[in-house]
Amino acid sequence: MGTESIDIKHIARVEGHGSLYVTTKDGELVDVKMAVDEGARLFEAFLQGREYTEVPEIACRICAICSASHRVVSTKAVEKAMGIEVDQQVTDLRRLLIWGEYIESHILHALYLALPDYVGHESVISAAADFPDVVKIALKLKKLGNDLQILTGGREVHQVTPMIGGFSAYPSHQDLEVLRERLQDARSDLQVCLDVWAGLEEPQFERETDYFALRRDDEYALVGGDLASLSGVRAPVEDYKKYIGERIPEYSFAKAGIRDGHGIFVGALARLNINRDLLSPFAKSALKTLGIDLPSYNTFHNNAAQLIETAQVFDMADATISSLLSSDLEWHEPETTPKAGKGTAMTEAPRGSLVHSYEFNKNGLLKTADIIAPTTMNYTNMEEDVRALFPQIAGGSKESIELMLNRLIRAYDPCISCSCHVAKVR
Amino acid sequence: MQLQVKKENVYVPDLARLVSKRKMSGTETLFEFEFVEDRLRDLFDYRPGQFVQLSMFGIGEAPFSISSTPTRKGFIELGIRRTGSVTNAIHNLKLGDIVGIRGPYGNGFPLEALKGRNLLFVAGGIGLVPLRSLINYVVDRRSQFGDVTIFYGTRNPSEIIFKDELASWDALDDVDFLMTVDKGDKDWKGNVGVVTTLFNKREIDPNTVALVCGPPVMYKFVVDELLKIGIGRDEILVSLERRMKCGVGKCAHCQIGHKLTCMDGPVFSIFEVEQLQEAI
Amino acid sequence: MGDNGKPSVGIFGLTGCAGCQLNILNIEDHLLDILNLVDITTWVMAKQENSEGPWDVAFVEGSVAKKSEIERVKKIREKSGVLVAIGACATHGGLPGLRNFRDISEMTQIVYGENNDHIDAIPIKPVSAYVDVDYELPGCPMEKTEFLEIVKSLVMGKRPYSAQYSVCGECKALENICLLKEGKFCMGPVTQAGCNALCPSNGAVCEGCRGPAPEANWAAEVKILKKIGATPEDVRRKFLKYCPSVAEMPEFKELEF
Amino acid sequence: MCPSYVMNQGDITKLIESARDSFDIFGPVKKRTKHVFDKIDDPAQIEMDYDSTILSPRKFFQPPSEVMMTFDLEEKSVDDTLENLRAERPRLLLAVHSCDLNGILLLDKVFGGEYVDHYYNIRRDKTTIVGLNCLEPCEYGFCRSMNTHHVVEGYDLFLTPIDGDRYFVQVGTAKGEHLIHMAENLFTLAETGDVQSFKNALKHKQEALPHEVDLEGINEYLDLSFSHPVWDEIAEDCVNCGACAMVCPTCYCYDVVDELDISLTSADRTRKWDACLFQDFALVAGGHNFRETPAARLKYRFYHKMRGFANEYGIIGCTGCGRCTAACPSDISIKEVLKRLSTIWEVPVSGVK
Ligand SMILES: Cc1cc2nc3c(=O)[nH]c(=O)nc-3n(C[C@H](O)[C@H](O)[C@H](O)COP(=O)(O)OP(=O)(O)OC[C@H]3O[C@@H](n4cnc5c(N)ncnc54)[C@H](O)[C@@H]3O)c2cc1C
Ligand code: SF4
Ligand code: SF4
Ligand code: SF4
Repeated sequence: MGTESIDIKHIARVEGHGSLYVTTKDGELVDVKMAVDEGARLFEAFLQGREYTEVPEIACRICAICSASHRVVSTKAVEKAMGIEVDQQVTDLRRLLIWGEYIESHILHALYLALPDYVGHESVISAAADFPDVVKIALKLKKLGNDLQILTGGREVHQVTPMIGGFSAYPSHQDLEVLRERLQDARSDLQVCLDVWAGLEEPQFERETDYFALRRDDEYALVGGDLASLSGVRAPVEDYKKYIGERIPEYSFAKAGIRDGHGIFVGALARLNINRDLLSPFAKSALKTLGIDLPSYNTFHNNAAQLIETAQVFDMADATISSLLSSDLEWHEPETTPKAGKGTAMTEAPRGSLVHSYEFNKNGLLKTADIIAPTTMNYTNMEEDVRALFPQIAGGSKESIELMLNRLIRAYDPCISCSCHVAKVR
Repeated sequence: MQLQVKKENVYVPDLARLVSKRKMSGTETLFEFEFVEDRLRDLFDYRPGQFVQLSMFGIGEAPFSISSTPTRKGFIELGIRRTGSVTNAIHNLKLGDIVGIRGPYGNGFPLEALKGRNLLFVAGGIGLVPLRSLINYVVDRRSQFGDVTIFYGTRNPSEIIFKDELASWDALDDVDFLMTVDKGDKDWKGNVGVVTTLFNKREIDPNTVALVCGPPVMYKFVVDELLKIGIGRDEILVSLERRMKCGVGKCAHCQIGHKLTCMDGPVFSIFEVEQLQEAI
Repeated sequence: MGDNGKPSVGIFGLTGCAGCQLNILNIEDHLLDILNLVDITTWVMAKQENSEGPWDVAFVEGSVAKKSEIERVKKIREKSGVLVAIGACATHGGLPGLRNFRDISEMTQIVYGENNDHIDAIPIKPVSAYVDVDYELPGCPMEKTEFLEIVKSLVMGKRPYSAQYSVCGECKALENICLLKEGKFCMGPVTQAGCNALCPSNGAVCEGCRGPAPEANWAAEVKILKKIGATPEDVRRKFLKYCPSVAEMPEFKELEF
Repeated sequence: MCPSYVMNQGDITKLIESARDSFDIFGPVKKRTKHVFDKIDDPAQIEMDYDSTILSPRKFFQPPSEVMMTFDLEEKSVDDTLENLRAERPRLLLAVHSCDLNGILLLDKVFGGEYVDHYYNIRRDKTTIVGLNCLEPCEYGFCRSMNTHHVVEGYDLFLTPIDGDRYFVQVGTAKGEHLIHMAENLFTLAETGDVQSFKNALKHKQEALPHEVDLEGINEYLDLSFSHPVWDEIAEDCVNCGACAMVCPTCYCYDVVDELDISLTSADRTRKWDACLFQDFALVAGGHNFRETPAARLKYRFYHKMRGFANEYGIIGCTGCGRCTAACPSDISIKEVLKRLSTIWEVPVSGVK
């Protein structure tokens, strides 16, 4: 035996470029390094000096997969900094946009990127031949999510309509009705996916860690609310820095989230754990179908959690559309004036908590930006999970170890392009 | 004269089959098509100088002058240079493959007016393709015309097309055929020089109709020579090329000033061309 | 060709947001049809097993933003028959190219603090700055329709259709109210069409993400924008927002703001 | 001659209700700050008192994009779409101003003639047009200068507002008469007093619409200024965006592309609006562009409208609707250009080349 290394260059089926380097000695784990190979883009730096109206448009280009979340949270941070209020219609439209993103992103991740592992395929492309029906349903659901984003945001990736103070265009009542019907019809499709997932076997791997997510008392928190942890933290989002620290691994372009020297976990499983008392009817039944006990400390459950959240979002989207249908949807030009100020907003992107925090001068030009994306927050935790899982799989062949490590990382739904422009070190 | 085979939708092509393919040069091939429907083979009539719109289904449609002569019926020949999507696809056709053809369109050469007249053909490069139709027409109905002279020039010997036919015209007693290349090669024994140099070799009667076709750069020089001889501007006929989408005067791409190349042309007199600013 | 006689395709990401690759996955209605036409042998974002090439067609997303990517894009070029740059980052440098106009080491410091030696950031350039590109699908992100068009065309041996005019042409055909006339700084007049005037159709100005239209009359656009109140700095920023490569163009350098 | 009628202006919504079973109905509706011709689902949407629309009614007869035929690449067969067009519901197009009626008459000439374009003509035949007289000038139009403020044909019914609350209704065709029968109770036969009101309205119109451009000698001054530097000057501001051509009631040029189905087994041949301003409009294989510079293309649009149409069809191809001016991002005004050209007499002109 002796020193051996397992290098997973380019972790596949994730967004962006990441690599995992594991060093072992005599079968024992010595070192784990996850490296983000993505080129550094320096968003927080070049945002400086840009006008407040274009900050969200620029910031959403950090990551396409969560562009809607970035867009909305960035917009909110700007609005907070300038004291801009929006009406219920605008709030609803933003929520609906986010629901669309959830459906699209969760289906993409759970069914296109993670599922192939469970059914012994290298990709959804090869799986399509063996499971054409599931793949077709997945495509249909994903499209539904995208169509919600198109309806509210103008485009499925990097939306065009959201603006500071409102939207540049509103959907019509008729378009909303159509989508509501499609959502209704798609429930059975989602149920098929849940049933399929229920038949899969998740790897047994438990490791309790610090789960963080938003929490509000009136609904399952995906937008709005306080920062909360399963261990009982509850604080206004402005205090995020107290709980989420960052380190800069010298082997990576990305910064890594850290709290008291260990990792934190954000994402679907964290949300489900923290908000498990607020599940909607469809989500409750989904939870039951999948037979997961909450709280769960099995990272691999994150994918199942995504499907449960999809069911949750189906119910929330239905409610939001009802609310929108009862408003006039009469478009009006959002008019805003710049003001000096600071604003921090946090949201739950599909893959976890996302913070944007800005400061503007009196002309509305950005002075400083601090952006922490979910994958950054999860970074340390991923490495810790690798350490914890390793002994469990160490006996297998190199291929099987590699596959399990890949699967573990993929379970996080990491978005590596996102994680490379993270907050300042403190 | 209405030559168009009557049908309801003028834009819908009729199916035609590739029956032969003759490579003429590195980039040009002569394609022979016949209509799939027997009826059309007899019905399809045209005048030299007219063109058809050829469809490569799914790729596009493009205009091509008919190179065959209506005096030899049953098929259509098109000489096509490989330049883009449609022409590439045509070159890739195999015998028996089906294309779409509609037409003929355009005015063609004014056959009635040419009867009994002396004719001088001046062709440059692929410009011979449309002129060939009229040349063969004249050859087939030789008695209806006066003196016939043909000047043909290409850039180099490898670009000479219709070699067999050139030889057959050359062999005719009542046709005066001359050719030249801009630049010869080691095997080339004929004339060297641009096509206008051929004017020094023959005395052309001013009472002649000149039919000119070639690349845009050629026109000016040839026309100057013809005017020097004393041929009237209205008796110098050229065939113009323009971007064309419909062939029937609707899409406006081939509009030059107030004329449509597809309807009023492609054959124009130099007088008309000079009236039309920006024509060549 | 792939094993099955279909053209082999590689999809690659350089520095970017993965949005253009995601937009391929977003072609839900035709994703399976695409797989019938071509054999995707490499696509790290969607596949576990990836070939090392060669590929008949390579689609490259993202800009060249670090030294190692120069070598990488050259390798891809070497092993590919046709190379298609997809998205604004690959075709024009993209929005992150905003950093080109500031001091990189200062910015690295802003983001990563003192401890930043390992950050390998070079001025952002489009793929064509380093290798020959056969086709470009601009836009942030690239248009799904244009992607489909190029796949179909390449398989059929046809030149893909691309509009040789600016966004306004599409915008007007869609009967939108002109935003410039409402005093908003729209880049439509000088931006390459092909997005079906997406932003103006949604009431938002064109930000120019698809890069300059053929023969774009920049001087006239500058004049229009200034007439409705843009400062020279506003205009400059608009022109360069998604297309840092524009800054290198002589026509741009000659432009008076 | 068919008698004339009068109707209450407010009854236009009732007319819409009555016609609904027989037609798809279109008319001017509000789009943010402007108007567009659009489908009228709720009669209250119609705004008879509109200035101009963004696009002209051309879009109804030659839509921005249409599939002309479909090819089955395997069977090698061609299927055109004329049958589908014939099967479409008849349309009723409401409140078309005189300039636009004249525009339609011009398009009729283009799409008729030796080779009939059935795509256009089927739609045209299936459309009933109710014209509307403008008694006040619109923001950008100069119809009186182009003599398009009158119409003698091209409408099925023609409404002229009289007495502030009624329309004087002229019947142009049997189709128009059918429409009257469809909602008989809304129309009453015009009486002498109504005819007088109609005349008053026309007189008011004569006074209200300005005559701004002198077309006397337009052919000559266009011919003589072909090489004039004025074109380069105007081109400096032109962004070649083609907006002017898109909105114009008499621009009709189009591009044709074959669009393959994703399975590559069938393809649509589609035509879409094109514009002579676009770079590749006159580009041919081998890269030769017959109108290489933006200035050449801008100039061509003017010449085709003003000279080309006149030669081909005996009338100028501009109706003075002003849409191109309204649409031009650079505010290039065709009216001003014409005015300017007409003054070129005073400066040395360069002759025909
Ligand atoms: C009246 C007439 C007669 C012609 N006769 C011949 C002939 O006998 N032999 C020959 O080889 N070529 C001829 N041409 C030119 C031929 O039409 C073009 O070479 C052909 O259109 C190129 O199409 P492509 O798709 O291969 O090229 P691309 O460059 O891919 O062209 C795309 C499209 O552009 C248009 N286009 C491009 N070039 C031209 C052009 N020169 N003329 C018209 N439209 C063009 C076509 O609509 C075509 O579909 C003629 C053109 C005209 C107008
Ligand atoms: S809104 Fe923008 S794209 Fe549309 S016509 Fe106006 S300038 Fe052009
Ligand atoms: S309108 Fe402009 S910014 Fe919007 S997608 Fe098109 S090119 Fe990009
Ligand atoms: S050229 Fe302008 S004014 Fe004349 S008809 Fe066309 S759009 Fe109207």
